[in-house]
Amino acid sequence: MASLNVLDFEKSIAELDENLSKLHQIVEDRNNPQNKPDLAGQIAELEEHRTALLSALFANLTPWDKVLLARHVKRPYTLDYVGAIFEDWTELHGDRMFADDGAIVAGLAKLDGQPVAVIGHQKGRDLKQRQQRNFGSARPEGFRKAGRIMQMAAKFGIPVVTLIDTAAAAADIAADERGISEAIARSMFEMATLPVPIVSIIIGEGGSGGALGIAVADRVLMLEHAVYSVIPPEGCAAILWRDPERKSDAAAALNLTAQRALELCIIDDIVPEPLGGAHRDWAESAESVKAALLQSLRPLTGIPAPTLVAQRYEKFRRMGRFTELEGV
Amino acid sequence: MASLNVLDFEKSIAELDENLSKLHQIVEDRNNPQNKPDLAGQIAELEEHRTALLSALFANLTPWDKVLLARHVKRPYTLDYVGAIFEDWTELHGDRMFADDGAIVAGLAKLDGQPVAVIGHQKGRDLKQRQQRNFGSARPEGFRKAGRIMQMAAKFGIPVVTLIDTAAAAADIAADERGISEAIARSMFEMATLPVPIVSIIIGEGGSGGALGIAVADRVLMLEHAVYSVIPPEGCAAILWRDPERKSDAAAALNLTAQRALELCIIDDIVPEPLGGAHRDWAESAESVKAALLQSLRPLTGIPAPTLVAQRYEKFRRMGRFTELEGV
Amino acid sequence: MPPDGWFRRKSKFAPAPAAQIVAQVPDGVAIKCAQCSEIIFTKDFEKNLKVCPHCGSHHRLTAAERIAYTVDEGSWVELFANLRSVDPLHFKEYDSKLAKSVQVTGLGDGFVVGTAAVSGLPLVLGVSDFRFMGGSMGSVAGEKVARAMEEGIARRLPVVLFTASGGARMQEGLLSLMQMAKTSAAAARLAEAKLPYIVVMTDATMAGVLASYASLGDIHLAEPGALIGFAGARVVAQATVQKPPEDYQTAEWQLGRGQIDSIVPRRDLPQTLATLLSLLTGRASVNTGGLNG
Amino acid sequence: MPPDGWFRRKSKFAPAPAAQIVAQVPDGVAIKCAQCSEIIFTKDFEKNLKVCPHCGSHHRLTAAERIAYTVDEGSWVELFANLRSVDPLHFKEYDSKLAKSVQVTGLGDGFVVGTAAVSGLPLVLGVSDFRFMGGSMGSVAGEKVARAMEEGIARRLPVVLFTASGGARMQEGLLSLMQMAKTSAAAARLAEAKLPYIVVMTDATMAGVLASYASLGDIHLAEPGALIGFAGARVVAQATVQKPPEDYQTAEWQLGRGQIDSIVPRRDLPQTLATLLSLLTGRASVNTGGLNG
Ligand SMILES: [Zn+2]
Ligand SMILES: [Zn+2]
Repeated sequence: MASLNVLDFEKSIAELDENLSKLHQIVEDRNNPQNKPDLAGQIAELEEHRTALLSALFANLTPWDKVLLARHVKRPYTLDYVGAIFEDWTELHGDRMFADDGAIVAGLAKLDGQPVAVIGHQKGRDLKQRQQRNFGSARPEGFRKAGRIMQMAAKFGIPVVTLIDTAAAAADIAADERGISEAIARSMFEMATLPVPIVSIIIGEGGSGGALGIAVADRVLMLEHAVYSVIPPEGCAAILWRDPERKSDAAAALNLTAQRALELCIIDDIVPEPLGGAHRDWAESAESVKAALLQSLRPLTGIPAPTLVAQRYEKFRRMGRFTELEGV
Repeated sequence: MASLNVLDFEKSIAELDENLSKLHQIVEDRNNPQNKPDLAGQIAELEEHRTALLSALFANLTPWDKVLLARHVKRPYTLDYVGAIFEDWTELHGDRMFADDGAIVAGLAKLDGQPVAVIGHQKGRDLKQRQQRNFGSARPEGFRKAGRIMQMAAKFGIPVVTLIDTAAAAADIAADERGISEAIARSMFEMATLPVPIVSIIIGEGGSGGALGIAVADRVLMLEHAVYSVIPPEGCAAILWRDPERKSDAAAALNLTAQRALELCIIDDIVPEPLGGAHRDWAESAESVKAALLQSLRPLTGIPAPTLVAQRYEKFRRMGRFTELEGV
Repeated sequence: MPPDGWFRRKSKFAPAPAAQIVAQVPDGVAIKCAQCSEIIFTKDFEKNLKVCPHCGSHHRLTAAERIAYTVDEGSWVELFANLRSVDPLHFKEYDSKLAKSVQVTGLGDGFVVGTAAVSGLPLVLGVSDFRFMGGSMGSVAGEKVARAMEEGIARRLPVVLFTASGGARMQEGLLSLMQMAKTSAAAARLAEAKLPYIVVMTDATMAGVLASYASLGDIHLAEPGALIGFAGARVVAQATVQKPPEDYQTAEWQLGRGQIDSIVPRRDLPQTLATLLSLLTGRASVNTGGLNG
Repeated sequence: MPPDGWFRRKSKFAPAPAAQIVAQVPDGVAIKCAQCSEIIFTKDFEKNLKVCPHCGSHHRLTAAERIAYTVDEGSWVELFANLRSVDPLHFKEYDSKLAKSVQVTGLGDGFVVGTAAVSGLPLVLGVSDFRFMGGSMGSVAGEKVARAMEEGIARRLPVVLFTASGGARMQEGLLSLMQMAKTSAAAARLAEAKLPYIVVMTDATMAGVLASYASLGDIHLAEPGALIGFAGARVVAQATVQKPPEDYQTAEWQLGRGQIDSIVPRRDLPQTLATLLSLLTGRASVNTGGLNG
């Protein structure tokens, strides 16, 4: 782990990691095969300490810590999962009307030998990628591409998997000009009646309509440290306290963690991350996501389409909390 | 009829019209009620002569004359017919994605008390209108608006009427950028299976894909002097003879008249125009078109949708001329 | 999904919220139009359906005014009036804001649903009241929109919704966000039932509401000058380098962007709705006399 | 709908038509790439599937070459080979042009249809040969496209069409134009039957063909550098003030405009098709060995 991209609360871990890596370096030094010091005991001790520290730290993350983890630049992105989880990935481009939006990737692939359509937000890791991907903020074309691929999946009876990782949908004038609102609404509208199984997993940021726009699914999963929110904490703080810096308080108020989302019956399950977060072990993260996808898809396969669609409707129909007065 | 906008072959008629109008002026001169000359005989004679001349002229129009008539700036355009034929016309705008294309108008209205969806190319009569309407050359948004309204009509079981009057679809870079080809193809694709009756009438120019894009109908009609062509005569002449001025020869070669289109089984019927062309009597033209629409729609109403769609498929499926060799 | 108070308005195009109309003359005899600053006698203002007689600005209506201006007299029957918001997240000041909105508006919540008739044509009608926390969509508004559509399906009636909302209601967190999915799914059901769904966008229709049920109508009408857009001015400014055009996020701008079928002045809305309902259902309308006949 | 000879090509992006490759060296030992002007030994050119080893330009293929490069050896069975164009309008020089095209290509018409397999996966395949009057779509091409789709429906097979055409065939007038409707209607039937339809756009795919069956695939692939657009350069120049971008109407430009799913180099096409057919049908492909295995 580079010393860049280390979150504040991760600093003690980073120091331990550095020490550990020094010890490993000494042990593995090939120029000094004879005089190899026996550091096994020291290493084991340090690793034990590291595990304990990580466990303690990650057992007490604040909602704002989770926001930072969800946005972590080393966190695996959609295409990282796609490469690790699926076979025969074939990316498909374009909305057939105006453009190909790099902020949403879509394509066909196989999951454990079975065809699936895969759609997900894609962030960029370096500046160039970020610009090309619009920081993962989808434009109307992205939602329309997603819709096209979902309709294709429906036509051929192929289940759909979506991976959610976006701060928000594009909110610039150009996106508005080309109907970003309509594109999000239409995507939810079509997903609501799509006659094939849909599983969505929030792998990082689940940013309001930009996230929900491709997350109207039969099963909605969240990675352990992902977040899902109606508004970014910064925006919420700006409105509540006229102070975007109070984002940490806002994050707490918004109940945006996977744990709260599950309690509120917004999501169906939490997918465990490696100790210390998904960014520490991409392979283990991918294994975890793959297992969760398979487990979620399996019971959906074989359900007749009308039943599936009716259940999906009921699922979202039930969401919300209110009271009904008597005698009014 | 102003002396502007008079086609060459109409000049003799224009002269007669001028003389007639002078005679009428003398008769109607209110300042001279006492001394009114009896010109009734002269007028009747002139009018008879005019009718004979018109009949003779219009019985021998060349294909190029028809092209000029079809493009006549005084010829009634789609909205002129809409205003005269339908009740409760409610124009609906926009493709719900990018823009509202003025080159195609669309809306709902009643024809003889029955709801219909009405879609048509709209040319402009003055410079400002022409720019706003893009000279009747539809952009992708126009076809997508048309498609949206047709899908709405299908949803509510409302028949569709399209009025065709375009030199061609927009062929500029911007139209290409936004998928003009896809938009035309998609429109035909969707019309092919639209589960409601569709009647199209070519009221002026039927310019290649831009026209056919909204003319995949159960019944395709053409006004007597309208034209329908795979390529504009000028373009054809440019290719054949490298000389756009030989457009008259090209018009003949292309077989673009209503009479030839009927013989080739491309259209179902020819709708008569007033003597001397639709531009001489808008009201009579509208009556003629209205009667033709009603006559065409009536037998289609009540046909079950699958039968209707199957018949429409067979209609276009049969089009084309070729031979099948034996023993190959 | 920003709530009320989030939207900057262009002076030239967007009308001012009704709340900004300041009574300038004692005893409520007259008011001052916040758009053109002209003085309007209250009785002229009311007679003119709260459209400024000087500048044509369409000032916001309460849900009750909207219903009165739209439906046949005596035809309105409210439904689901007993739904009330709760505070599931114990969100800062939500309770007090709710209480204040109830007090100011006299409504149980900001979205009102009922059955009614326009020129004799029956329909399910839903109206959002912008005064109630900026018309924001929480669990109750989402529930009422969904019920309006289900009522349409059950009674085989067209559904007409008047939108006016800043977006999702932040104070209910994800529960609010999910109302976007819920209402969109309900709209999909209504569409499958082949029943007409007409949206009338009024000032302002934004964010989570525009990005869900407001953009899914068979027909989209809008009042002149209504503010209609995805993100508030602040968010747009952050995301965009260039300056927005003068008429950005007005109904007129959205018409040009293909999102709206027709902009209809307030006085013509009942007749336009009647014509469209007649065209889409094949039923004949009747002249019911009075204001909207 | 302009025919062949109508399209100006950009030197940087579009490959030259095979016909323009001039043999520079006697006895056909080598040719000169019309794109980069480098000399290519004929046997290298053939081995490289007629892709220039110097500049990567994908030169046009005959229908026979395309089929040989694409399908499993021995799997090709041609259908409808007995269809021949007639001259219904007695159009200037059409007869002689047809005769010349038949002579040059050895084909009955410019569009070839058959059944075949790719990596063991069965399909209906159609290929346009640009040498035959610029691949223009007359009654025969339209009929064969429609029959290819109907064959797919009858046999429950996916349909893959390689397009290469200047557009509708002017010499058959309206009969040509109607092939746009006919092929689009056939594509609609294929879609209703829920059978995969893959279009592979090759140089050039224009006008009436692009505006009908070529734009209606579930998946659109394209060869690198292929010219793909609505109108020919002359028409575009008349209709547009600004200068087209350097890569205007190339496959790469169309990819950016959202019209193409993927640009696939010629050598990879069989594998890509096999993967897509397997994904869309759920059938497993098999390694059939050889060039395309
Ligand atoms: Zn005013
Ligand atoms: Zn080369």
